[in-house]
Amino acid sequence: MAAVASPDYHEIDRQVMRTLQWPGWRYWVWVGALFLIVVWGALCWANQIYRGLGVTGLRQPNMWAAYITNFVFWVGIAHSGTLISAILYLFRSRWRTAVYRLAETMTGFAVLTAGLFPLIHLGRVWFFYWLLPYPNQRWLQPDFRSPLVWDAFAVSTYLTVSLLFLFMGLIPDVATARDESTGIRRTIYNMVALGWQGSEQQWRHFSGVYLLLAGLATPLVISVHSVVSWDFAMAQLPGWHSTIFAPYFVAGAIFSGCAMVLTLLIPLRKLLELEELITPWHIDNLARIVLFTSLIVSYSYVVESFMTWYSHDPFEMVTFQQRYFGPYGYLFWIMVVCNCLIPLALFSPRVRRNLTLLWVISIFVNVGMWLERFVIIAGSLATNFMPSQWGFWTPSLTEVSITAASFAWFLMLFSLFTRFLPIVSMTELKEGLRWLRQALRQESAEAA
Amino acid sequence: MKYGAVAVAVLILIGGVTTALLSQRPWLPRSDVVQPVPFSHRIHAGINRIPCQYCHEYARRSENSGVPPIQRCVGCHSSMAEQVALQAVRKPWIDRRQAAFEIRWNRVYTLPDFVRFYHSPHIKAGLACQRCHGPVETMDRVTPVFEINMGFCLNCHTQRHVSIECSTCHY
Amino acid sequence: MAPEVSRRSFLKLAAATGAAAAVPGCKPAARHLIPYVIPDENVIPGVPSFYATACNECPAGCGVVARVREGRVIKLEGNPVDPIGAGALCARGQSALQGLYNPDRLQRPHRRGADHLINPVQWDDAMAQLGKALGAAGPNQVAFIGPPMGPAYEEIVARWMGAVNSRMRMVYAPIDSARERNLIRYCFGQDLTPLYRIDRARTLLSLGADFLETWYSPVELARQYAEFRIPSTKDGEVRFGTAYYVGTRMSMTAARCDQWLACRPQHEAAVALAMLRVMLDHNLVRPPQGIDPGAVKKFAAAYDPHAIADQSGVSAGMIERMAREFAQAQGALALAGTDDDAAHAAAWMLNAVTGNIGRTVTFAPSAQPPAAAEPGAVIEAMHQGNIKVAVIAHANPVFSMPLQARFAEALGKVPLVVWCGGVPDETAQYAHLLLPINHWLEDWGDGAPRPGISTLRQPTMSRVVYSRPLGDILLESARGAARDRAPEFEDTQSAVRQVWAHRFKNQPGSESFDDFWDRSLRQGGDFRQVNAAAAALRPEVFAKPIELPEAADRPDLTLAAYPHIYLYDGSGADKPWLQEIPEPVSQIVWDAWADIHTGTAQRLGIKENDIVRLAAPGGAIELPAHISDFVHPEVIAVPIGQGHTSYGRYAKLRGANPWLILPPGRMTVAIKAAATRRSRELVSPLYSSSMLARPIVETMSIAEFTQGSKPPPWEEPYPEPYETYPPVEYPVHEWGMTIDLNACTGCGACIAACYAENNVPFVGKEEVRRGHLMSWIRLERYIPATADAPPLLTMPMLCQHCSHAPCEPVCPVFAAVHSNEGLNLQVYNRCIGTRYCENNCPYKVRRFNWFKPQWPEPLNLQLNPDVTVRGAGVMEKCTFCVQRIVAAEVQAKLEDRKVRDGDIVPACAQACPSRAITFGDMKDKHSAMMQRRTEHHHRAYKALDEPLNTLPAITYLRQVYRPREEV
Amino acid sequence: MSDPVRLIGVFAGEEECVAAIESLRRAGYPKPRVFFPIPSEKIFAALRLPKSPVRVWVLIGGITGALSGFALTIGTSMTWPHIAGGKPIISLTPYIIIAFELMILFGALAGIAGFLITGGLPRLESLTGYSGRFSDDRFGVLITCAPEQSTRVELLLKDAGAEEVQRETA
Repeated sequence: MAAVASPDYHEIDRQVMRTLQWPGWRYWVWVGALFLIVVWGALCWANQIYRGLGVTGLRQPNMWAAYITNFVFWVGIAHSGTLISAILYLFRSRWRTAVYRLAETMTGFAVLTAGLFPLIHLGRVWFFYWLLPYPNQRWLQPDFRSPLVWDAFAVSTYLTVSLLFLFMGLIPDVATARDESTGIRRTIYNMVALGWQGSEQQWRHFSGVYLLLAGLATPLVISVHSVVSWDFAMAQLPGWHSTIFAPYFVAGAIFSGCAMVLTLLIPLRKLLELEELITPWHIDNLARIVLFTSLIVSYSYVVESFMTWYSHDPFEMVTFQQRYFGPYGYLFWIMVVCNCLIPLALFSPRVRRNLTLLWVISIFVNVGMWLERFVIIAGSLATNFMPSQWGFWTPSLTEVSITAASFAWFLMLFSLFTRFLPIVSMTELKEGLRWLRQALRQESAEAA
Repeated sequence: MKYGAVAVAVLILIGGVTTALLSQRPWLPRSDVVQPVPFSHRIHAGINRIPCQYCHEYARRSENSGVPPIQRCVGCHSSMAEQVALQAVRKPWIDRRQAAFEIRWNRVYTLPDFVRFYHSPHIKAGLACQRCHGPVETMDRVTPVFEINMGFCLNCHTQRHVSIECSTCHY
Repeated sequence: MAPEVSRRSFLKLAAATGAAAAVPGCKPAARHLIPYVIPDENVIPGVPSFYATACNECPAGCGVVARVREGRVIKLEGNPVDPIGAGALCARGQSALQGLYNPDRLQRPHRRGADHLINPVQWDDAMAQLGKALGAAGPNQVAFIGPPMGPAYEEIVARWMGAVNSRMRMVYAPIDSARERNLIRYCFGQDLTPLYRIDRARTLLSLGADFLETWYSPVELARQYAEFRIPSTKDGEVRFGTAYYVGTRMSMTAARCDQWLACRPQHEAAVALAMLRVMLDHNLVRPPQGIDPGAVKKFAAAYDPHAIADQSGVSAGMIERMAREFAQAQGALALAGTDDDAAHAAAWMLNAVTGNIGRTVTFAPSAQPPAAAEPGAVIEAMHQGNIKVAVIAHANPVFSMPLQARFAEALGKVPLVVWCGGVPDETAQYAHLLLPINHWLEDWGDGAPRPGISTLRQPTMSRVVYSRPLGDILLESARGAARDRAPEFEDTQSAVRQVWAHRFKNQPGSESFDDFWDRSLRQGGDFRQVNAAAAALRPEVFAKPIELPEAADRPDLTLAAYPHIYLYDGSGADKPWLQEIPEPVSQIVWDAWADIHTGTAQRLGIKENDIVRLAAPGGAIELPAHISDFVHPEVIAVPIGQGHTSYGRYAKLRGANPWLILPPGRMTVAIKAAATRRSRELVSPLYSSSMLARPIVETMSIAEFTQGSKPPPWEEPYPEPYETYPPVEYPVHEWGMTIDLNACTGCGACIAACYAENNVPFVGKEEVRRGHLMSWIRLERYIPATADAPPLLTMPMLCQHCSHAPCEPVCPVFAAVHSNEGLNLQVYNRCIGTRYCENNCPYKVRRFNWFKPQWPEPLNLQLNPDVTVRGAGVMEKCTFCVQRIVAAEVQAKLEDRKVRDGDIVPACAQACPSRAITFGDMKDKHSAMMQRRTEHHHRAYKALDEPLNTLPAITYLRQVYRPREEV
Repeated sequence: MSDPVRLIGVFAGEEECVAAIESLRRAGYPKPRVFFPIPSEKIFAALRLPKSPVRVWVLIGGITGALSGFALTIGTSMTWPHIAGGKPIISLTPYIIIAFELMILFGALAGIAGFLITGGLPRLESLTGYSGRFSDDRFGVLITCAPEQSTRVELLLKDAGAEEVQRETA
């Protein structure tokens, strides 16, 4: 490893630009394989539309299961991106610069993936636009009292704003890439960068709007996952109807999102040889967030259970008893292990510095957070008010395929991004060069 | 720029096809309907002033207005052997085997399966047939005048303070 | 005015004129309008016509009104004029439509070729073959096998038998009342028809009689039972009938009684006789005139309650308690329904000794049964090869006769077997000539279910397949066989009319026959009061002791077969509604099972769904085990009705057929049971049998009822709901429903009616297993947690039409929305299928269309054109039959009046045999529905309303019960 | 009078660039055009640039969004009042959520629009004096002056620390 303890602006550019070289065959095999999985998922969806939702494992009373779990999971994944890019930007956090682009990209694609699931789960997807207000001869508009309409507004706003935010940040970087490229690439990059040239007027408006977008994205991100949680909290189903859902879901979202950033970042750093730009210091900071949010999430589990016990509501009591010890009980305990126990290892600095271990932990957290949503959504539905109508969902091939395809779709988009657009923000790294140098010095000192 | 032109052309094409398909909305009254018998409402209802319900006799009693039975035609056209145009009516009258010479009128007005429409209360309310069907008495070939969609129904129901509950029409 | 069949055939094509032709999914609406040549002045397209006729699905023979739209029957309802059904119709009656439109009905005559396959033939050929064979047959070489078919048809058959010079008429119905008739003859010395009046009794004892399901006349008895069981307070005295069920398994009927007393098989009689002894020992009764107390005492002395308690399993204390209550009640009634003669005799003794003959049961002289040969003799003649032609109609003896009777073998020796029926069944497999005959809804006919009641059947629509009336086949074949002796009837219609004309001659009155005929057609029959016949128990009955089973002869395990409430004798198995409605007690669909007691199952090492082999001397059957405590430990109970090897796609290859291994004429047999290593999942749409102490099915002990209050079910009652918003105002109507859980028997007639009325699709066993059952109304069934509770908790659960409907505000597109008449609407065409509404529905009554619904042709002809057929991807649920509400409102508008109470009757309320469901306007305090709520306000509650404040429009009336005391 | 001359001073760092701007200003030259690879508050300060007007765009967008959110929800509810779950026809609480989301959406869109319009983006041709280096690691200060002043300006730039000064005729 070529230890450059003190990279300069050009070195940063050089290292990042290296990732934009035309990828090799391994990359295309990877992307091609992902694409095939996406095509398979699309076929499954087409079959589901043609034949009806009966091809899924959905049943009375599990009207929602894997699809909505995937939706909440992906929306949650998205949140850490906005946290890192917008909230930490507002806090002027020093370590965000190296990872924020990756996190933000993840946000954009995760929302894109999440946004598919409300459509996939619809019985009559061809009428999805009835969820949105538009003038029509029927005089009919959506019911703005319905949490699903809030969802439609929140998620589409979130998708728009996070993509705009991602795009804004990209402009100066793509301009850099343009200036390093020739031919058609140069033309395309120039179009993407809108002809950006970094004059003082451009920078002035850029800085102004970037700050304001960060300011807008911060309440937005909190509102979006709150709205998503209200899909459940607004229902009176035991296990759903709870006032703590909004903060609990937001914390869980950041928890799973940061874990997903780690999942993506650790191999990517290696594959794209970005070790000098994304240092263990950055990763350590991410791991701390994972740990912190894990504690919040664990606390939420305790509070949720405590409130149930304290209220002595007979319906809630049964639902929670079933959640722990019912047919889905094993999923709950796997979730507790993944979300509450395993992340405790992050208290150890050595674990936080051990990238392999960290990566494995992040996978566990991802699994755990998927299960958390599943346990809440399907588990609560399964143990509803009518004991005669209880029922337990089991996945069908369609649902497994579409879930797998959603991961493939996300990874495919993400992989394409990494090799055609700068996955690390050169501009911001340059801006925070001081801190990067400090981190590198610290690392080489530790290594020594 | 060449690519741009192609892209614009493709977009226009897609847009055009979509519009064309949507404009075919099969659930709407059709204006291109040609009937097997050259029956003229203008002559019957207009010139001869035959009341609508003389032929569409079920309108005041049923959800359907009904198409007149052949007996009703024959009632007036007692000697029709010489008229070429009336052969289609005469044949089923003479040969009453089912389906032998049945007249297959083409529907002009159709409603989707999920819309329930009763003619009877509308007649009871004193609405003229023309309110929805247009001045049929001036038409040789019936073509729809109004696009009978939900907004059309709602307009009239609201003006007349009739229920616009969903269950009035959909169940 | 009697409609003529020929004229109605014009209507067949007119279906297209229905503006709202109900075609599923996205098929384009009918494109053409085809005019009538000559309009039928009785038919207005778009307006239903009603034809009265009589049900033929079981011997009870309830009156039926067929609702006909554009020439096809779309719904059967009870005939309110008919004294038996009194306007109600059970699930089996409702489902007759699916027999009419069954996709597997034989389409045209078929002949079996040399290759054993059947090929279509022309009617003329088939009739010629039959006529020739009949002509060639010698005296007594022609057999006719079929159930009793009503006076007119019996007359046709008798004359046909005369024409072919044979006396081999075998009257055969798998479930008949022969034992009842014989025992009445034995006890009373004459042929009498009993008329039970449960409503006049205060104590009821059933010795294995499932009178709410399949015994005698279930609709009528359910109506009486509701009257008997609905508690009332009059002059400070609480009236609430006491009912005991002594039997080997807890049937649905047993579950509606105060107690089910598990009794060792064949010991029901012993229990009844022990009760008799207790009554006499304690001088609880004074036998009425004509019965010598001494003789009775002497007779009863042999039945020691304690000894019998040991043998039967019913405790002596319980016997004594029942005896006291039975003897002291102002009106008591004992019913026997087992295959044990002794039980029937014992029941009559109890009724007679307590003086209840003439009070809770009266008699009328029986009509002359049709002249018939001994079944055994006919079978023997077939075995001997003495029968050359056998005509089998409306019967499936190959399926329902025991293997021991060797019927199939005998049938194989008949050179020409002519099968006449609808869906080819097991018997049709042995037929050489298969003739499709008209369904009873397509045919003329009549019935005399009991003295004074003559029902008249008329065709309600033109035929669905190329079938002919059975009568026409018989008459024509007789003409072909013997021109000289041919009956003078022209066809079935004139035969019925002549038979009725003949009977009319003997009746007093000034009416002309034409008027009488028209009136009978309009009413669906001729109903008259008949004077009760005097009947007294023969003294000889007490002279001969009734033998009780010896303990030594007692088998380890007994198979007790019972007719499935829906499949009956097996004839219901081809109807998907009957297969799909869960059996009320087990809640199992589309299958047969073996009810095994928990302890027995443990002993045999059997788990739920394990296939058990039940071996009897006559053969063996294999069935999955259903383990419960609802059966006596020494009994394995098996429903009759499944196990068809033929009989259409819906019946074929499901479960096993216990008829085959039963001894002739019996419903029980000693068996050996063994586990096999295989299993098959029994499918039920029900997950938990425990109510978890939730306020769903609420009950009230008789003590609480007497006090007029009930403590809340919660330890700490929920606070009064705090209303954030002002209540919704309903300007004109606010529709609501009252359901009396004391009246509800759980019979499922409402479910079948709902399937028929609302185009609810059936989905099949696999889809039910996958949680995709579509029925809009279901029976909640819970096993109570405490011994102090009714044996089984049941309630019909349907959309509650909550005023604070949780489903509505979560729908993003207003597909679930409230009407200003208090209805919770589901707008199918607006629904995009988020399914959020069902998630938020505490009652879980919404159903999602997982697939596009399928009705194989011609089942789709039954679809109600007034109800949209829902496509895949939309939610649906009970609408309170909004199509009937709108129709009534339109009708009221046309007549310039307001909607009156009673104008609107939803299908479930219409069908309910026990009249448990009442519908009406909650804003009209005088409506029958509100009256019922007011009258029974102590019992009124709304399901789950207290914890959730959903304000349902359905008020249930709590089930009052007598605590089961350990005696 | 001869053609004016464009001088582009290339700097390696932010401080030098700021120093050059400051000295140009002190010398009374008009504001130069500056190209730089990172957003720099110091350069904005040196150029005495006012705050970007996009703030106003965002504010107006946000207010419009919130108002249209309420207008949409209340308006559509009143067009056809449907009863749902016994809730009031105009349920303000949930409408706040819609208004909030629309406020964010409109604010963000207006901000981007403001950025594009005020920043003159997208632009097709290059700004005068731009060079690829300025998006990499160099800072550029472009000043147009009369030929006779060019030597002085060049010196001034060099003094501030310019690595090189390019000179071209406008």
